[in-house]
Parts: sequence; C-alpha cells; structure tokens
Amino acid sequence: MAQIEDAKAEKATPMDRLWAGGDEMRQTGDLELVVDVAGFEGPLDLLLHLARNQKVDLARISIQALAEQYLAFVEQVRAMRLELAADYLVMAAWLAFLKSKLLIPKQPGEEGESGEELAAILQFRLRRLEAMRDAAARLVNRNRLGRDVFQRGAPEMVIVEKRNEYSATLYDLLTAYASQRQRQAVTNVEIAKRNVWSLKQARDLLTRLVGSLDDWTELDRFLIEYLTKPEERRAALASSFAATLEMVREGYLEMRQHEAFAPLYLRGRQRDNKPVGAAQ
Amino acid sequence: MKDHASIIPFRTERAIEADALNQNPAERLHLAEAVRMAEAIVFASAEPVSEKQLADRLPAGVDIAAAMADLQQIYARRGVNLVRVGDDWAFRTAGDLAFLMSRETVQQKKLSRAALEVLAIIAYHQPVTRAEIEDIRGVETSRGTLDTLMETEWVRMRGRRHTPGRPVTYGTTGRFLDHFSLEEIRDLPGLDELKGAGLLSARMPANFSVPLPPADPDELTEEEDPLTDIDLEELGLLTPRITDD
Amino acid sequence: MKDHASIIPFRTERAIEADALNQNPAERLHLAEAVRMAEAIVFASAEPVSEKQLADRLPAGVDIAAAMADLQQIYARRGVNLVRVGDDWAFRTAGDLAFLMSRETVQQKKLSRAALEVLAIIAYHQPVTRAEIEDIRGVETSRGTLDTLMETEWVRMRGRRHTPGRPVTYGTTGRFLDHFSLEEIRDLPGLDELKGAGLLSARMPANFSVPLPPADPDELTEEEDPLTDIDLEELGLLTPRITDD
Repeated sequence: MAQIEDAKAEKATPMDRLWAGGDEMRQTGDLELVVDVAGFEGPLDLLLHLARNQKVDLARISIQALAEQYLAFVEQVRAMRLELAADYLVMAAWLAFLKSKLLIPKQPGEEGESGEELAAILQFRLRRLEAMRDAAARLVNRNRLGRDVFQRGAPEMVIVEKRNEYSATLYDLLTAYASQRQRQAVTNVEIAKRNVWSLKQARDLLTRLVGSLDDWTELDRFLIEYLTKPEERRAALASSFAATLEMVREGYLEMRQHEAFAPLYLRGRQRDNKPVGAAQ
Repeated sequence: MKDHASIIPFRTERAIEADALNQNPAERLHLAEAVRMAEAIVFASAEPVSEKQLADRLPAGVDIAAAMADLQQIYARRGVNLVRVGDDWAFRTAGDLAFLMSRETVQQKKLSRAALEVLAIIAYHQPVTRAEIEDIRGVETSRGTLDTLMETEWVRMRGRRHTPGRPVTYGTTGRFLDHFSLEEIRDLPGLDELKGAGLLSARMPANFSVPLPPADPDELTEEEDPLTDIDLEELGLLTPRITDD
Repeated sequence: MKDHASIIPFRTERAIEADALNQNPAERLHLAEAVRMAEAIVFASAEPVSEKQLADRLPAGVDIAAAMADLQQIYARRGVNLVRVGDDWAFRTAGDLAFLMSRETVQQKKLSRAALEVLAIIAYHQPVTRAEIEDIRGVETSRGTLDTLMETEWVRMRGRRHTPGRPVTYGTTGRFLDHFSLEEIRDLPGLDELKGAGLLSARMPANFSVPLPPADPDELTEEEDPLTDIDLEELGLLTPRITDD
C-alpha cells in the first residue's frame, strides 16, 4: 500500500521528498483522505489536519468533535479493508477512551487524569506540533546562506608555513659532548692504530722515494723527516721493512746490511743485476 | 566625474569625531589599524572566523570586541555586512539584496517535510533526545531523517541526558546559525512567545490554558445517554488495545 | 520577510546633500544602490567579475564605470581593496596586510642525541669538516643530522678548507650563543671545568684534550676559504643562475 511504498522511498532517497510538499492543500473529502493517508506524518499529524479543518483556533477546538472525526475516519478506512499502521489504531483506541472519559465526570477518588485533563494534554500536543511546524516554515523562509545571502566567493587562503623549533639546554649539550668524547677516549686503541702505517702505505711511499735512487741509502733516512713522534717511527719502520722485503723479492729493490742491528741500506734495482733476493 | 566617490565614507565623520572624544589619538589609531586587520582576516575567509582566531593574529592587547563592533557598524549599510554567528564573525552579502543574488543559487538539497520539522524541533527544544522529538511529532523518526540533518552539519549530537538509558541529546551547530542568518539561538523567530506559551515544554505545563469546559461538564446533552462501565468494557475502551479484524 | 522594496540607503545625509549640487537626488540614490549591488556581486563571485557581467545584473541605465570607481574609492584605504584583474573586478586583501595571509605554525622538537653530539663537536672543534666530526665520533654522521642542525640555525657553513677536496667547514652562529646563553664561544667549559662538573671522568688519558674554540668564530682561519656563490650552488644552497646569452 501507498504508505509502505512511501516509507521505502523515504529511506532510499530521503532528499527527494520536498519539505515544500507540506504546503500543498491536503484533500479533505473522505475518499481522498483515505487515499492520502500516506501523506500524514503519523496520527498526531492527521489529528492536526482534522483540527485545522474545524477552522477555529486550536485553543478553542472541540476535542470531542475531533475524536469523533478521527474515529469516523478510521472506521471508513477499515470499511474499505485498507490496513492502517498500528499507531493510527492506538490513537483511535485512545481517542475512544478519551471520548468516554469526557462523557463521564470524574468520580471522587478515581485514579488517573480526568477527561478534561486528557483533552488538555492532547490539545497541548497538537498546539506544540503546530507551533513547530510554523517555526519550521518561518525558519526555511529566512535569508539562507547560499540562496539569499552569500559568503565570499573567492576566499583568500591563509598559507600555513610549518616550522620546527628546537630546544636544548647547555647541560644537554655538554653532557652529550663529554660522554661522547669519553666513550671514544676509552675505546682509544683505534687512535694508536691509526698511526700504524699499513703495508700498502709504506710500499707506496717507498716506491715513490726509492724508485729513482741508484746509491745505497739508509732506510731510516727516508723516514726520519716524516716521522716526528717516536711511536710512529717504530711502526713506520716495521711496515717499511716488511714492504722493503716484499719489493726486494719482486725485484724492484736491492738491500744490504753489514751485521745484525746495523743500518739497512737500500737502492733501486740495478739493470745488470738479476732480480734475486741478494741480501738474504 | 568621480568626485562623488570621495563622499561616501564607510562611517560618517561625525561618528569618528565622537569616538575621538573618548579615546586618545594613539589608542584610536591602534584600534583603527586592528579594525583593518580584522577586516582583512574575516573578509579573506568564506567560513566564520572565531574571536580566538582573531586574537591569535591581531596585535596583543587589541580589544577584539570593540574592533568588531566598529567594523560591524562600518559595514552596517553596505552591500556586504559583517555578521555575528555565535562567537564567530563572517562577511555575508546584505540580506536585502537577496533578490539580486538568488540567481547565483546553486540547486540546494531540499529537506523533506519530516526533516525540516525535526530540525525545527531540535533548534527550539535543544538539547532534545530522539524520544522527545518523537513525542512532539507523535511518530517515529526514521534513522535517515536524523542522518540527513547530521549530514547538513546543521545538527550535532550534544551529549547524553542524565536519565536512565542515557539518551543522546541533539542540538544545532554554528553552521545552522550561519545558514539561517541567525546570530545566536535566541534569535530563532518566535522563540520567546513559544516559550511564554509553554509550547517548548516536554510536558504540558501546569499553567497551560486548558480548553474551556462546557458550561456544566457534568450535564449530558440531550443526545447522550450515560455510559456504564459495562458499555466501556464492551467497547474495549477501558484498556486501550489494538483491535484488528 | 524579504522586503526588497525598502533598501536602506547607506550614504550619509551630508553626502547626499553635497551631491545634490551635481546630480539630482534620485539619480544619486540610484547610483548608490547600484554600488551596493556591485559590491555584493563581486564579493560573492568566485571569479573576478567583468563590467559586462555587472551590467547584466544591475538595473538598466546604471553607469557601471562610475559605480566601480566609487566602490574602489570606498575600499581604497580599507583592509580589503577592490582591484582590477585584467578587465575584471575583484576584492583582495590590502597589500600592506599580506602578512596576515600567511601564518607560521611552530612545532617544538627536541634534538636527537646524535644531533646534540654533532652540535657540541661543531661548537668545540670549529671550524670542523664533516670528516673530522666523523673522526671524533667514530661513526658516520647522517645527512639528516646536519640538515636538522642547519634548520636550528645554530650551525652554519663557514667556508672551505684548503685541503684536497676542499671540504666545507662548519661552525656555530650567533643564534647558538643566544640559545645557550653564552656571551662568546670561549665561554664553553674547558677540560678542567667539564671534569669539575663531573661530566668527564677525572682519569682521562693524558693525551685527552678539549679544544679551545676560536676567539672570534665569525672570522675565517688561515686554512679556510670563504664560500662563494659557486660553492653555494654546488652545495645546493643557491639555485643555479640561468645564464642567458
């Protein structure tokens, strides 16, 4: 039936129903009422509609007449074998109850509200709903943003520049420095190692220095001008000696020593000599 | 040719003179510059700008409220007005030029009658729970209706009521105010009258004007017979229940 | 509700009087109204508005050029100005307030342990190259760490060392002194003071030393060359000049 379809339609596309639809005059003829029941937002809305048809101020409306009209409407719908939603039937029952209460004056000691009190509550609810409906109409007819009133069409963007601000205390700085230096100093073996000449370094140096020498020369003399610190000198001598031996074996150098611990003499390989380890 | 331009000041000389009586010139200049800055900031933004945002960007010690009051007065009769939206400020085209502007209208989403009614109830009754909305309308509110309203960003969940079940309460947003050209909720049309009439209460107030009872409510009309308890029972009306055929 | 009939005039009485000398009041009111309309239209438009577009929407017979000249004059000294964009009109923030349109957000950050170490080494050992820093620390220094330190503006590139490869030398800045409340770089505590403060062990190797930074850290040492524009380009700190012949 229409009401159910309508409810579905509302769920599927809630936007499609225009609020403006409320302004259309609802049919008041009995038959049309039946057909148009789906247009009501529940029984209170139907009652409000019926009340308006009494063409008097809601404050002066005859609740009894209203109840009768509503009940008559429900009867008609049922006579046509159309189903009514449960809320409508609950309202019908309540109105029938109200009607009976209005007929019988409240007995002394009787529990609950009198018929007049119930009628007043119904009237309050109808007036409150009507007030909200009027308010909605007034609201929607105000100057509305994007329809009557406009915002700046070309807003100017605020450019946000992100900047980091760092903080550190002098204590942080000094702690970091001291502990770092101390750590390095304690694992200081590397510093000594750094001054050890590698075999390769020694060999490169010797190649450069000795390559063009024809006369016997003391090894120490090559190195002494480079090496100021005693510990470096020792390391350099060791590497150089090892490198020298290697170069002699390969035939680039000749080497001689008169006795143990005597100075070592080197010279470049002589052309006529055979590349043999002569001094061994 | 264009000399007439110079004689359309934003404010009358007289107004500035009057101000000068109350403030020393340096202070006055300081405020005038702050007004220019606030003007630039709010003008640049499509969205309302809060006083807090203004305070963050204007020189320290500026009386924001005074600056904005000045600016509002300056723009009061221009084609663009400075409007207050809750605690925020925005420039909007003047309301009386709506006839001119409406051709710019982009097709707006239209709210269903139900949604509009719910919106009005939330606006006038806030904070209000869903059950209270349903009580006022006498019908269930579909989930979709509230969702639609939340989507427009005119309605928000405010909190929960201190009652059993702790129901969520709904209220309106700054966007709602902005959209309907309201400075604050108290500016809702007819709010005071509705409140005075007791129509914004959840329950019928004690002083609510009760319909005039018949001259003698105890007396039945000629067309009536008194009902007995047995009648009522037969009619099934003593305990209202749903009768289905 | 939308009573457009009663558009409020925004000109002062005096202005209208003055104008009456040149124009008849009705004509003048007509133009003033057109100015308000143009103001609202330009304000609400997403794009600059052409005079043709304005002519299409303003009442027939309005002198658009005069109206816009009026409007431009009105906004001339405000926080927002009416400006010509090509042949069109638009509102823009006044040039002298452009600074309001950009905002800095500052994020507080702590320096990493590695960054602190590198910073301290630069402070004590300046002028120092990256390779030397790595030597002292015994680990490689990530590019990011130096970048971060440059971002703090506590560290700067000083020059280039006279050694093969011409490595860049680093040193501290005036901001560094400010931040750490040092009057001069030589106020950094020396070996004995560090030991006294318990930051260094009393039993450090005999050859352990803490260098004394140069008296004037701004002055280049003999081993340093100043940075040239070409150096800065190489370091990616200057965008290469496009030489066109």
